Amino acid sequence: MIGLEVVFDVSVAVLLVVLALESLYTPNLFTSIAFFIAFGLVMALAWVRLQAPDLALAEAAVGAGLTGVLLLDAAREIAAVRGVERTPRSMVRLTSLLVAAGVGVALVAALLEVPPRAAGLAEAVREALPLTAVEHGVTSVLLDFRALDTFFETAVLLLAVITVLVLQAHQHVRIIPWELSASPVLSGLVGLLAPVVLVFSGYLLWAGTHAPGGAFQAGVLLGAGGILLELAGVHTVSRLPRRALRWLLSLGVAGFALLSGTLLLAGRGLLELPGAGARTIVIALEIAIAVSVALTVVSLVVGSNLRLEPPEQEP
Amino acid sequence: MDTFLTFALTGVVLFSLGLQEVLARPGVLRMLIAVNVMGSGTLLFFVSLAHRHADGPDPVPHALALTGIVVTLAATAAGLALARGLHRLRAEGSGGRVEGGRVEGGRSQGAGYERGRSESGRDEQGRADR
Amino acid sequence: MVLDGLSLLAVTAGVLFFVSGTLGILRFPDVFSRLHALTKADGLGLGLIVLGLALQATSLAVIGKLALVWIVAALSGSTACYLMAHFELERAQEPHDRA
Amino acid sequence: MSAAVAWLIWLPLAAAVASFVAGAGRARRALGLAASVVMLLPALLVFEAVRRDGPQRYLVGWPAPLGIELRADLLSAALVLLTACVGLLVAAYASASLTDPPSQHAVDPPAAFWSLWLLLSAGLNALYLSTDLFNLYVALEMVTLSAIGLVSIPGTRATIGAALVYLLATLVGSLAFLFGVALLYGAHGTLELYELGRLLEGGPLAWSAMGLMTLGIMVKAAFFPLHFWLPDAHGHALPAVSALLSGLVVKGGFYLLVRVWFDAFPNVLLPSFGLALGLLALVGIVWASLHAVSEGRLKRLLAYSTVAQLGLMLLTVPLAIAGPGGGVGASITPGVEPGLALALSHGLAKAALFLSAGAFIHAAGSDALSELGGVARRLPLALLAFALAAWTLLGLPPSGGYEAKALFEQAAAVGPIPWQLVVQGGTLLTALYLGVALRAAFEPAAARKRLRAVPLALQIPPLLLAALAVGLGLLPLASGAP
Repeated sequence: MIGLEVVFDVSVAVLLVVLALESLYTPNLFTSIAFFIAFGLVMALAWVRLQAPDLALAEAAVGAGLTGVLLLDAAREIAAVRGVERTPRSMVRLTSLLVAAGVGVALVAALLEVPPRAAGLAEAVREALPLTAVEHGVTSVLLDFRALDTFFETAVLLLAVITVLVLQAHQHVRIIPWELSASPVLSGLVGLLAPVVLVFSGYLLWAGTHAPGGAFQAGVLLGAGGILLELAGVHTVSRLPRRALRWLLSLGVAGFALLSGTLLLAGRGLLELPGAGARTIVIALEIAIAVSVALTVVSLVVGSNLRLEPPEQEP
Repeated sequence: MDTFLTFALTGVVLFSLGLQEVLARPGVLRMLIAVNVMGSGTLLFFVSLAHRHADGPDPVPHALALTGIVVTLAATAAGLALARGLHRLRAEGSGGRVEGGRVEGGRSQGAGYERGRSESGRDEQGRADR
Repeated sequence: MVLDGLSLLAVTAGVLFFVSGTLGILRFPDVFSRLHALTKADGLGLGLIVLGLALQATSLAVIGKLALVWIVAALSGSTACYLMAHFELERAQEPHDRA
Repeated sequence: MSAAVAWLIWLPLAAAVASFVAGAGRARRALGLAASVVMLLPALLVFEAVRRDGPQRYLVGWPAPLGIELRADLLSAALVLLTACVGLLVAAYASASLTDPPSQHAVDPPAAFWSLWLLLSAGLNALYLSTDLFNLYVALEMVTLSAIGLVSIPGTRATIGAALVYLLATLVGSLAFLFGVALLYGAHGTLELYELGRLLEGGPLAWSAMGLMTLGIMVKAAFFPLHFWLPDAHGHALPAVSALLSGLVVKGGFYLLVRVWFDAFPNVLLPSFGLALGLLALVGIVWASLHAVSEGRLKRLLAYSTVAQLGLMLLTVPLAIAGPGGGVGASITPGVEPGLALALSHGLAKAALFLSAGAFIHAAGSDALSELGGVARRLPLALLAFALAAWTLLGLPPSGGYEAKALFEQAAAVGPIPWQLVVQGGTLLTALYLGVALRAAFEPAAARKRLRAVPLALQIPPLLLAALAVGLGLLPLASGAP
């Protein structure tokens, strides 16, 4: 029955390429975004085929969901007015085709040289796993072996939010006015879903230590719940006082800074987790990251300076 | 044609497709879509490398791809905010009053934020604040 | 063996409903009928597939999770359908201001 | 001693969070300034440690293949010190020039400067110290996104447009870099730079990985011909931001190219690659210098000058390839000294030029060269800074630039191609466009033109930077081989 798996893989691969082609080459922008969202979902399927459930969770929530929402909202504001699509001149399209084809051929040649049977760092991780605080390979790599990557990643998220908030302060980015009147059906659904989202993201966070899941997936899910609430007119994030919002947004980086600061003072490496209590540290760190990711997600999509009350003076 | 080769090739194809569309310089939104397709292709290639061993995949590329997804999201979100900002400025520049956004005085025309700039509003505020 | 046959049957039926939903989108003239076709067919299709998988499930927890997947999908699907229909109804009445 | 390496990364990140969260604008400014001052200490400690007893290694957590290691050799320690020095003085200038309007938004644009600057310096330090390729990719993203945030602070149509072009270009660049990293991981199962250097041999995989990574770095460092986004980004941003971008961010790209070419692909490097890069640099120098001469606005002139000076810096690559190879453990990649000397002197000088340009624009109210008349008499200190910095870029005797030129002479004498002629030509062109700028400043002020007074606090930092640039020549960097 091996043939069936290959058939499934090849069909997912072909579907991915077809959706990418559709998304890149349809004239209408909204159709292009719709195909991009479908592409994101099939991408999640590809991650499942590659036995990477963590990535499938993240891809479905981030790749298809969040990026799709951001694109649709930007397209609604930009394309609606301009409408006409600037079709690139044929000369430019030809040269770009040649360059891309050249790169593609070079990469295929390189791919043929990649050894088909190699374990990479799989054994090294498996041997060192018992020494870490978590049992799940991906989470141990993210928060123990390569914790510096994740530290920088939370800083990158903070940077994105700062840039977006600076633009919102200029009133350049009109916050989505959500003409949607909070219809009873929507608030009914949100009323039902909010607790489920909360419990499920808590579960995802906890499961991260021994099964697929973890801080980022839980954070994005929590963020999606936050967006749903904002949509239904329950303004949670946009009503936060500015100082509290800034605290929560930078919680991920602050958590890492606090942890690594104490480790350095204790004479250990920058992110060399201590043997005892490492598990609680990792869980605390994951909660901090999840909260900051959730707030970042909501701020990126809904925007946080929907000042309903007059701007209060900072102390 | 095992799983590794199938998805590695798809990664290469997606990367080249995205690169081709970016170099063709369509509108900003399409370029961001193309960049996301490129990113997905790159990460797909990276993770397919983890699947070349009989007993279980190598978790390192999975963790790196997760970081890659989050970094691509951050960059795309910043890009989209900039694109919307540029669009509104163009709309404002061409005289179209912007409904909804609070446009006070010369503020959104680009306050240089430098103390004592020529805009009158800026000077008092700066001096009052010292 | 009987279980495998049953779940195979359920899953194929589910897939058939999905296909009919997609056909509905392609063939039907306006937004409302498309929404109708899509939500009904996909909701039921997913239910059948979940049923088929539940038969193969080893533990009760898996069945519980599958049921949760189905309920949430059906709920959000129908809400989205309602919102789109509601928005379309409003938009259809007032003249088109934007392209 | 090597713990100082860790403080170099921890300090800016912790300070960035503190200044982001701080309430009042003044508190943010104070935190930003304090952090920039304190950053000097670990930078000096690391530089001293490297100069005294060779490269420093530091384990962040787990050892190499699994974990991430930091390594500071002379090249990275010198550039980290440059980042700290230029950063401190630019921070001093920014705290004097940026206003603190009462906070009305989640993030008020001028207050964002501080957390963005600190995150930029954290990214740069990580870029200079990390030996893990994927970690370098994330550090590159940190540097790029903070630079884009800094450019878009004023919120004018020009800055946001420039930031958008900057983002799109560098996004493609970082994905190309990431694909190269993926190829290398696929081939050898490790991401550690020096380990890969030992394992990698020539072949389609190594060449395409090197090609992709080089393309990515060239876009991010604005090497000719992929520099199209730089003139707008550096030309329209706030003077303090342009000083940071031209002085520091551009050096990160140069450093990464040198590190990847000489430490990750030593056995893959062919002299023809160096020749190709040298020719590109040559065309770039001429092209950018001509643009600079014909440029009507001061900051864009300086931005094009950055592209030209980058071309000069790149000339060290063909020289190093042709030059005598050194042992792997050498405290600095052999043959790179000329490029490093030029990078340091250009970093200090260009930051001084942009800050003094900021003082000029502050007085004249506009960036156009035609409007700068009479500035020379009103702002003697700023003009002195501008002149001293120009003195360094021209490589006249006592300055750091002179040291760099001397090193280029020594290296080129050995190699087959007379690259030092290109260096001299480049310097001549530099004289041309800096002359254009100076002449505009010495023009008699137009009758009705009223120049605004410029506080001393805006003139001191550029003067100090220019003095440092000239003082660099006195250090034994050139003469004694480290």
